[in-house]
Amino acid sequence: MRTSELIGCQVYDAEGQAVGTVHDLHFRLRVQPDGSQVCQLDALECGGIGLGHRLGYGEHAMSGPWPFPQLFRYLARRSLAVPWSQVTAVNRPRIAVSARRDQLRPARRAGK
Amino acid sequence: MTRWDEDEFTANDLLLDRELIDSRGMPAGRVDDLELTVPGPGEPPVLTALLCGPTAFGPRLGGRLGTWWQAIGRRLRPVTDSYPNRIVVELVDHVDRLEITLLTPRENLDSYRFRQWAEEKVIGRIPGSTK
Amino acid sequence: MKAVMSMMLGVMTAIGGFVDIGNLVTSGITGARFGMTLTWAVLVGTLGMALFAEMAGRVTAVTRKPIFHVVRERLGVRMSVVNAGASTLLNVLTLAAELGGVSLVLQMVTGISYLIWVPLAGLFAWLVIWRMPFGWMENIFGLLGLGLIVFVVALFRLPTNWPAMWHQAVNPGVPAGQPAPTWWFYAVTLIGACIVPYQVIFFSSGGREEGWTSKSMTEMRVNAFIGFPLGGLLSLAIMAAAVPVLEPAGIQVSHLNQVAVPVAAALGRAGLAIVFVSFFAATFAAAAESGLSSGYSVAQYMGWSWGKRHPPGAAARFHLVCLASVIAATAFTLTTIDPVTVTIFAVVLGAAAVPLTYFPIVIVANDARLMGERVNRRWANAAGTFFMLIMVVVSLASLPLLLLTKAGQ
Amino acid sequence: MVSDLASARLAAQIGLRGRSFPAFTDGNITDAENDADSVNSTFGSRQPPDSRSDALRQKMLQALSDGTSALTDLRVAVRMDDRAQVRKALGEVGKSLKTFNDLQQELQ
Repeated sequence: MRTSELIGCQVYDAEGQAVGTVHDLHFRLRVQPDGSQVCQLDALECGGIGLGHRLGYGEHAMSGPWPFPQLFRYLARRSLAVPWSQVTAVNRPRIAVSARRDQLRPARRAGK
Repeated sequence: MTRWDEDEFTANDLLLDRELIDSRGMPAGRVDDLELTVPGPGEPPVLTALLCGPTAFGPRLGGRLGTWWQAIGRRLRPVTDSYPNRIVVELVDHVDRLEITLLTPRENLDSYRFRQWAEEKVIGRIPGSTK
Repeated sequence: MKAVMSMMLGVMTAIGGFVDIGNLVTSGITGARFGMTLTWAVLVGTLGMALFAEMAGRVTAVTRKPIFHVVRERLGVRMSVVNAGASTLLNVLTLAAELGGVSLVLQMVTGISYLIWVPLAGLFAWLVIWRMPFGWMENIFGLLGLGLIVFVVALFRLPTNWPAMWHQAVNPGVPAGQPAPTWWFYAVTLIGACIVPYQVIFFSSGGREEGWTSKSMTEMRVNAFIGFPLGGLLSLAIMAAAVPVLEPAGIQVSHLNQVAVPVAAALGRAGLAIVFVSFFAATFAAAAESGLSSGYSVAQYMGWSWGKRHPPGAAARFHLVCLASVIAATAFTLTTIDPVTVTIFAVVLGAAAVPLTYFPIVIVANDARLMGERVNRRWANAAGTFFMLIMVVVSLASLPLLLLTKAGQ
Repeated sequence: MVSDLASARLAAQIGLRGRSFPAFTDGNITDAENDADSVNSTFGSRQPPDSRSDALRQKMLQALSDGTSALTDLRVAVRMDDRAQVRKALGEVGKSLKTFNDLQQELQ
């Protein structure tokens, strides 16, 4: 599987409601029982517009210049994180998840 | 083992479109796509390789330009296999916010046909190309 | 002592390198037609260039990433293909204008048609790209370009009406009898001639070629904040020299050699000879730089090895792009299309394209995780945002004005 | 056209005073001549709307063709490096400039 097969897909929740478009993939490093390390796909970040995140405005390390932080944080406010464990089917361009839209957390960085 | 500067990150933050630097400090391409593999049933996919070259770049670009690029890339491949150049994660030395360094010189990677063609057929034939 | 000398050299080459065919043509035209009423446009353009270059240079020095690395990493593969493509086409158009300029200078000197010189100019520009060490290229042509100071000298020998020119400069407005859209159009061309995308691409990629690090910050800032504004002053001198000589006679500049006439009137053959050398150096250096910049943009976007610090064989695809650009630009200039017209189009389209590269640089300069303590300070952001608003307005106005005024007729 | 005539005149005057190189003077005058020539042919191909403007057009055409030939004379004289001829041609260019200035006032 490649990232290009996931990024850009439409995500639909358990009730068939659209959650958003996948704009980024969230990874986490895990140490295996045998001591080796893997880089695991943790969640899909979905939302209307991924540009703000792309430019780095999801995080608070980005401070200026006016009006970009405000603008992009506003655009990214609906970004949601879909945990991979809740993904039930990937059929590009559709991804189905088992959770309901209102059960999903906001994408990690927007809230931090 | 690969050294990661962060243990939680996103593809756009650290991986996609980053520059690859080989063990001698030479640019070795950009990360055009990532290869994820599901290790076993029910387990989440893990990163197994960085993908480079036109057949990885084309689909990411999308649209007609992407298809076109991919088609050229396929023509330039030595074999009919259209799978992009893979750099397995084991070859990655260090990943930080600036760049990705590799454990091997770029000559050991699957070479790009276009680079070879440019080196051997065009630039290499002009006097003074090797200083 | 050595450090001071090298800094002086840097400033002098930055001054000489600032002026290219765009500045020569637009300053000459506007001085003869509008007096000093467009001084503000050169000031805006020069300050913008200094800010933009400083930011790009700082990002490159700290992150070791020149401009198109930053563009692709920040904007992603899809959005940045537009930037890289547009910038490369623009570089080729600029290269065509510069090659036309080099050839026109040779025509001025020899009287032999510029078309004969175009292929030779292309060939030599390519040879410089191919073999000449980076530092030589910058220093030789930058220093020869400093000869443009004769325009300043000429101003003191001409019947210059300083108070009247000062009055025009500080009270800008459309001169009587001139159409307002045309005045605004030329304001855009002057801004575009000062902030040329290829110069920023070249400045930041050149920083990598010369191995800038965070320690090179002072040198880089001196170049951007002293060298470029002094270069802008030379542009103003070219504009001002046209005022006492060409404007009263009702001469409208439409050829490059008319720009040199005020110096001949003031200083005679010696002055004219210096003008020839400095025009040649300014346009020729710009030709090599814009050719290199095409290679820089494409290679950085694609992640190919690039630059003059490698032997050409080790950066083959980069040199292939440079070579293709030189060939395309030479062929374009050989179509006998008027180089002055090409120049006008190149600077206007360049002005329109500035936000494409400026925007990502501002963003990265604000990223504390990459920039550390070198992140944009408040003043840099205030100036940067203000300037971005100006460039967005310029960018939006440029194409309508180009069509409305039929390229400044 | 006024600009072309003035530009050529200025270049020739600077050349006469020995403050310029022959190729440079020649280049300036040749450019002016070429530009004047193209103004001439563009104007000649326009159709006048009525008879009053036709009279004006005739006058204009005459002035344009006089100006262009004055420029040609000037260029030839400069190329031959004949100072007396250059001065004479400069006189013609000056006259032509005056005609255009008068015409301009008439139009206003």
